Amino acid sequence: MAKARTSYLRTGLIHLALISYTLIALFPVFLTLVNSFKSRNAIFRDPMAIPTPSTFSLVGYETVLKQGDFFGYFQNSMIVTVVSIAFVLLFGAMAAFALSEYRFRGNLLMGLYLALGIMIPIRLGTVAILQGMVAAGLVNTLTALVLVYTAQGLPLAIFILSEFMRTVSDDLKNAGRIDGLSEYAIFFRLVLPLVRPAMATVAVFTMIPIWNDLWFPLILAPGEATKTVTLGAQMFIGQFVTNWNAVLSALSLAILPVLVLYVIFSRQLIRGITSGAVK
Amino acid sequence: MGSLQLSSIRKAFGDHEVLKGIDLDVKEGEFVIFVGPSGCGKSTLLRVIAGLEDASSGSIRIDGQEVATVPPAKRGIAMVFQSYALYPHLTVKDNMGLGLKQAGTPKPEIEQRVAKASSMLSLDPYLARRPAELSGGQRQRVAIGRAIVREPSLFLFDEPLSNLDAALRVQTRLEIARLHRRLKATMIYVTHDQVEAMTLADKIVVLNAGAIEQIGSPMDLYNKPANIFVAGFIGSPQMNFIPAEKLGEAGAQGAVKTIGIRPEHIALSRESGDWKGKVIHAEHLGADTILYLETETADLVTVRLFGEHRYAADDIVFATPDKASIHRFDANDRAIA
Amino acid sequence: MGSLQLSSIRKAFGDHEVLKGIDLDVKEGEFVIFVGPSGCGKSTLLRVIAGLEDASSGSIRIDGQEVATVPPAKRGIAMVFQSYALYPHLTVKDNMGLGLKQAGTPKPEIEQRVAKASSMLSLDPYLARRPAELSGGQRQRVAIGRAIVREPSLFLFDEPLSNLDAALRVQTRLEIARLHRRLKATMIYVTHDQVEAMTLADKIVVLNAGAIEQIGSPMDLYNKPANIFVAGFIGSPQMNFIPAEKLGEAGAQGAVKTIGIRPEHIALSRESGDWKGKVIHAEHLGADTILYLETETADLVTVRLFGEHRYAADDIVFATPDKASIHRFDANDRAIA
Amino acid sequence: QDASLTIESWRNDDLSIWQEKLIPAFEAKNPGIKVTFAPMAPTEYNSAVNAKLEAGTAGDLITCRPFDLSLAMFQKGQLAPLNDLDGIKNFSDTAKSAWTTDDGKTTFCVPMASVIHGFIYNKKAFEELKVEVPKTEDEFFALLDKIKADGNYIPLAMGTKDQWEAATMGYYNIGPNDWKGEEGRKALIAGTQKLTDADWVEPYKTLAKWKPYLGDGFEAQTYPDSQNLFTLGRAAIYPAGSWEIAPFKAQADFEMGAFPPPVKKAGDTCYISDHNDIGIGLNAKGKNPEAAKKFLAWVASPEFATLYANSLPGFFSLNSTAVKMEDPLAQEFVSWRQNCKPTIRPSAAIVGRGQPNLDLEMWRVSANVINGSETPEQAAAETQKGLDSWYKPAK
Amino acid sequence: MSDIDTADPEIAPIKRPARWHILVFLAPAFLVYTAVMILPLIETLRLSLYNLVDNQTVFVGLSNFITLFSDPRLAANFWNALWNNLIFFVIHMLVQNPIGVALAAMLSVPKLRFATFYRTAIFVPTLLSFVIVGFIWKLILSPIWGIAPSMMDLVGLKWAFAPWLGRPESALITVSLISVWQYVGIPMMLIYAALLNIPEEVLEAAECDGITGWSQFWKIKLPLILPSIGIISILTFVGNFNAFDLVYTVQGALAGPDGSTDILGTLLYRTFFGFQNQMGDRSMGATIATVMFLIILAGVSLYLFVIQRRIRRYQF
Ligand SMILES: Nc1ncnc2c1ncn2[C@@H]1O[C@H](COP(=O)(O)OP(=O)(O)OP(=O)(O)O)[C@@H](O)[C@H]1O
Ligand SMILES: Nc1ncnc2c1ncn2[C@@H]1O[C@H](COP(=O)(O)OP(=O)(O)OP(=O)(O)O)[C@@H](O)[C@H]1O
Ligand SMILES: [Mg+2]
Ligand SMILES: [Mg+2]
Repeated sequence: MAKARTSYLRTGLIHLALISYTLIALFPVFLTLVNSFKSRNAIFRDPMAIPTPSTFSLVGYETVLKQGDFFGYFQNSMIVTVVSIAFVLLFGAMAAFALSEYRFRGNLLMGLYLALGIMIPIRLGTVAILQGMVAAGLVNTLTALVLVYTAQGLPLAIFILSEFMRTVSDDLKNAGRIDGLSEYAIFFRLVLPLVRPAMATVAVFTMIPIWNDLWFPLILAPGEATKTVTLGAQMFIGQFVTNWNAVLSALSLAILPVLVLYVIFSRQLIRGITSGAVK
Repeated sequence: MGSLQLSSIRKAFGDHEVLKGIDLDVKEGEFVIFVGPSGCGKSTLLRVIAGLEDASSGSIRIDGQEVATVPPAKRGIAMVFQSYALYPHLTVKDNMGLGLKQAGTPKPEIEQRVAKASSMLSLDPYLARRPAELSGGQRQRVAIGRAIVREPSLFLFDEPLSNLDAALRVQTRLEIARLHRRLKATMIYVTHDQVEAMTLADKIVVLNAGAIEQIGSPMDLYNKPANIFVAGFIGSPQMNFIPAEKLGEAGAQGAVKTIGIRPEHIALSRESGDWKGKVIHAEHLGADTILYLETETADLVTVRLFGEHRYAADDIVFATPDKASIHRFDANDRAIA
Repeated sequence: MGSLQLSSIRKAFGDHEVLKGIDLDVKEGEFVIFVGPSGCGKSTLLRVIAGLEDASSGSIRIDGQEVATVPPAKRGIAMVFQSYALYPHLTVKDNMGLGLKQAGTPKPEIEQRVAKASSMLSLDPYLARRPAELSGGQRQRVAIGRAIVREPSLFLFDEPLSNLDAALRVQTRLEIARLHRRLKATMIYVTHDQVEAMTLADKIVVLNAGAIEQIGSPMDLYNKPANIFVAGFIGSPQMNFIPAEKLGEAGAQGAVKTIGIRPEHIALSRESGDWKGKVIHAEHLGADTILYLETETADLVTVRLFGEHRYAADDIVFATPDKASIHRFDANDRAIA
Repeated sequence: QDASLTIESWRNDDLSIWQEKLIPAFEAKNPGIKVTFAPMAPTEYNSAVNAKLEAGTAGDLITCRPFDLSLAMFQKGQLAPLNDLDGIKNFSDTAKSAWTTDDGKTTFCVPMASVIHGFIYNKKAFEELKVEVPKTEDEFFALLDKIKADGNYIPLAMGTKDQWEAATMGYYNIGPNDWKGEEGRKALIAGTQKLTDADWVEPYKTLAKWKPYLGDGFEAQTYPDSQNLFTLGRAAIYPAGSWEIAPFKAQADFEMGAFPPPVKKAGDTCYISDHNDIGIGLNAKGKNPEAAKKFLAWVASPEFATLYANSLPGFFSLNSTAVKMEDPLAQEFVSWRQNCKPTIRPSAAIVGRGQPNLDLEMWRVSANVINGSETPEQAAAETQKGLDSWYKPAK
Repeated sequence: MSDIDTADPEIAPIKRPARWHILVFLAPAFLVYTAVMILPLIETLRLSLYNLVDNQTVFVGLSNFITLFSDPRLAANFWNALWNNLIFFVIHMLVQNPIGVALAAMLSVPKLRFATFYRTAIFVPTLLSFVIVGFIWKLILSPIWGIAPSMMDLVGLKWAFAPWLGRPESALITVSLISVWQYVGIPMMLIYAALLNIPEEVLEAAECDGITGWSQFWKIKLPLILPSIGIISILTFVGNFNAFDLVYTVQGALAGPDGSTDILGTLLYRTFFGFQNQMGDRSMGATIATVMFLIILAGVSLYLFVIQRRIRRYQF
């Protein structure tokens, strides 16, 4: 922004604060990455050291890549995550729009009903879910996971999105109505693009628990063909011995795709600014 | 297509009544202009007609059909919002084309209609920009363009030209007049600009505090205002009002309480005239000169002269009202014919 | 307090140059009005002066001091935005008082100043409302109120009256003039309203496409426009421009390429005159009558007559320009003295 | 026809052994049966398998935790009885006790392995310090003092953060000497002894004395930390379970030895904790019961015992047929069976099936005792109180 | 759901035609959510009214609840977990949310360089799996491997180091702070998105009014993002009272030392799914889950029906 509106001191302080926090945020991550390239002894002898030729070791990564079809797992995780996010965003935004835009009897109750899901961990319903999936013949399919994650992500998505949709100007939606846009068109063409920052945020929030979830893949789709990365990585967590090299490597690898997804989504967030509302 | 009947429309926000029973009959193809002080309910009335706001009571008929339950999109209207309400995420072109696209108009036709509107509104260089990158006047033109590309049978304009410069305003005004003639569409138009109101309207509706004061053709309102409010509201500078008793003989006719005389109906002379006064302020507009006089008989009087005149503050002058142009009002502020 | 010097201010958005080297000198206490076509850069220039936008190059001095790196808050300015930019979460009263509160003004004084501004702008009934519950004109008045309560030494007004009705506009205009006199503050004011420009300004700056066309007092601009652009821009209806060669003797003087004559400087008669023509459109405004003539010698000519006249379309009339009021322009569109 | 079997297990650690050694050996003999070993993280195992069993998607073969957890599965009809399985007679009653109903009539899992507690030490360190393996408690503490005085090694590698170390490697490890193994355990079940009796409090008192010999910040020391401290050569003695043998061998670059829990006085009978730990059972609703039974019969065979015990030194076969083990450290552990009386963990059977869970209570209080936040008497009283709240010993 | 296509009579006296679109907008979410989430959960919560007697599930009414609150051990565990959970929540509200808001406010400073980098970096912890977070923080805070002690040594604070995770006094705070570290990204993102929504011109008006920097934040931005602050508070509340994984990975299922980090989530999981040799007790688990659900529901209802209605929203 304008030179006139930024003071070097203030900008300096802001950078200082942000850099400090970035260090706090990244240091442990840095440790994880660094150690994933070291031999086990080196990890525990001097966890802070950068890998040297003598301590450098790819044994973790080798183990990971050797053990099972890791790229297949990636693919599964990716499919499940992306498809679930898509459904959560679409269905969630639709429901949020209905709740925030229209006044109808039971609106508040419907809102509360749709929010119940964030109050009880879905894990508790495992047995019934599994039985349902068995009945539907969906065990060991990615569809089962997508369904569960969609249901799991919806309450939060609706909760957040409806709040943001309330800030979309009525005049704008009205202009659309006068332009002959149907309610659907208003939703898809006007409201959705305008709440893009919120959609990106929701996408990110939805993505994390899905990507990192271990439980439902274990229960619903443990088969080799449907294994996800996290499930694949946890096979290195043993009863008495944990193969930390492999766990660190697998999970370091698993950060990458989420990071990419995150960057993609947060781009959307930025694009949201450039179309800031007018008047 | 495009006739409109309002009967006893009322609208309240909470317990604040904004429209207090509006009855209005707009014929097909008529150009009706709403004027009235800020906050009198003009925008609200437009919004009620558009279906964006539910009237608290009363009925609205478009083409003879009750539309209370018809959604805005189905009322066959186009509206220009006072706040523009442009789609911030769409380019100027898409802002204008969205309605057509939605209606399934073929692409080439959309292109062509948008192109026509944009050249008419001098928006060609901005077609690819988003609203945030436009100046106030440009935004306003986009809002007008969005309404006119759809060529519906009923247009609602809420102060569409308020941010335009004089030249563009004249030009756009003429375009709107031409559009009106060409489409034979009914137009309802809110404005604060007297020239717009006088030149465009078939019928002017003067609103005050949520009620209609008078409906009439521009010249009717100018020449035969129904009451002091309308007399004062139409015409700029405002009509001079003088308590009848002050004028003695001239005003002493029966029920007459107030005498009104427009600034342009007063002749001025340095030598002699009815009212002697002192110039307290002079505005030189080039084409006109407006003088504010302190007179003995009639208090403060505004006089409008054609062209440039050398009067200056503190000059002593004589003002003579044109007898034929005097308006008379009774104790209820009503005009006496 | 409140003098302003701009020298060669340039501003580009991307590679679109919006201000192309603006030089301007505003003395303490002056009332300067920017006029110019929509999109010519008026708002941008105000924003640059306010410090909301950085100039790409050039220098801005307020009270002789370079302010390029001074934040808006420290420039001692108040600004009225074209889009109002009210704080949506605050009541009208708090919208107006927030700046004072921030500056640590004692409460009773805030109360009093806000009360004064609000009564001056007829906002009293709305003090407890929030912007969303106001009409367009009410919002605009709040925006003005917010600026004036702070009584800074430099005011920036961006079309502050565009949404007000005629009466309120006159009233607010007078209030602003009074404020100007009382505070001796410098005011920079953007408007599209010729009357405002002519009555308020000490100095009018005519902008066109990011450059200054002419700076001068209102009557200077009206009587001695520097070029065709200014001549055409100031005055409504626009000046008539007639190619010199069409007029033969009258125009055949040396370098004269174009002849300009204002509509109000043409006399009309049914019997005889210089140019014979046919009325193609007549606008009856009550106080004025505007006629559009198709003449043989001078093409389309606009004539403005004082008061009501019975001319109607297709009447044959004779127009006679007032020789003394003729403007002459050379091949570069510059006025010839 | 082809049948494919899935083994549900918590033994992620053993994945490669199953894939590379055990399964090929079985499949070579049983063409047409394909076996998949599907381990998961041990913390998830119980709940995941339960859910799957209930919904009917669990594998044919279920790895059995010892005692009550599996018993509950059997009682719910999720595990099939295996009394008539070929080879089940290869196991002694003691071996089967962890997977047999209380009345001793029905066995529902094939025992696979047991684990023995003791102490593993760093031979190099002992040589450096010129110390001997302790026989009695006094010697043990003298030894710890000496190591501590030397300062080069942490005397004992154990932390209390994960709690179970404190109980499993501490209380269960040294306790049998005090409560006299099975004798005390059975008396507890019978109600003739209480956890507040001196025999049961004594081990806590001993544990409380360990504190000074643990590493700095042992309160936050996790189990892997302890393992690493020892294998990286920073600690001299590791209170261990025999399962550590294989990983320690892989990780430590020094020689290791082992000694059983020292007795109070020279000449006392020694007791060791020799705990049945892993079995394998048949999913009662499995899809290929025949093939699965074949597999179980093979698991019960001496062939499997040898293969398994040698691939996983430290998991000792429960098969009656003696198994020849190659690993010296494993042999060392197993050799204690000859002089000392084995016993299982006191909290495992019968007294471990109520709420609060005695095992978890013992974890907690053992950690507290070492941390010093509870006295041995308080610890014992708490556990007894918990037990009393639900356990009414048959008279 | 049949009532949703009629307008509220108070608002529109005129009978509108059925608004089917509302149904269409709600249906997909409603169906998936009900079928996959609500029904299974109801099925589970129902268990709280049943108990296992001789391997038979029998209806026992509210007796499980009575047991939960009357059994001294269960009740003690429950109150301990609830209390710890409150502390956990308070720490998040006092540390996580203010930091998140502050970070968002700084990041939204216009034209800040490297803003994308900062934002991504600060969000990375949130992307990590619990396994890593647990491992790495245990490693860092471990007195044995020396990362924290030696780093504190650098700033002369070594004396202040203690095995925090192992001490009952400090373990809960430490775990809470780790959780804060992991989750700061969430309030940050939400607030950031909300800040982007504020029209530039309003902020410019504030600049001119002399309301800059901090006071601009307090007086203009904060009131305008209040609904989002409400959301993050309620999300924090819900998230904290459901939290489980982090404690589980850092402190184990027993949430030691001596139950000092036991929160409702860990208590529930231990009870419901069992742990080690303790068998899962579905009925008691469901009972605890129901109580938790009621606590959270009370909080959310308070928010929805009281707070959310008081918070004003502004359209931009
Ligand atoms: N953010 C922006 N990005 C790109 N172009 C811009 C931006 N803001 C303004 N412009 C362009 O700069 C030019 C000048 O804009 P400005 O707002 O100064 O015009 P103006 O003279 O105030 O017009 P009006 O009278 O219509 O308000 C316009 O052509 C406009 O489209
Ligand atoms: N949402 C609302 N809540 C409460 N009062 C409102 C609301 N909208 C408008 N009003 C009030 O209703 C009255 C009429 O508003 P309206 O916008 O129709 O005025 P207007 O005639 O268009 O004025 P202007 O010429 O200033 O635009 C105003 O006094 C306004 O304050
Ligand atoms: Mg209005
Ligand atoms: Mg502008």
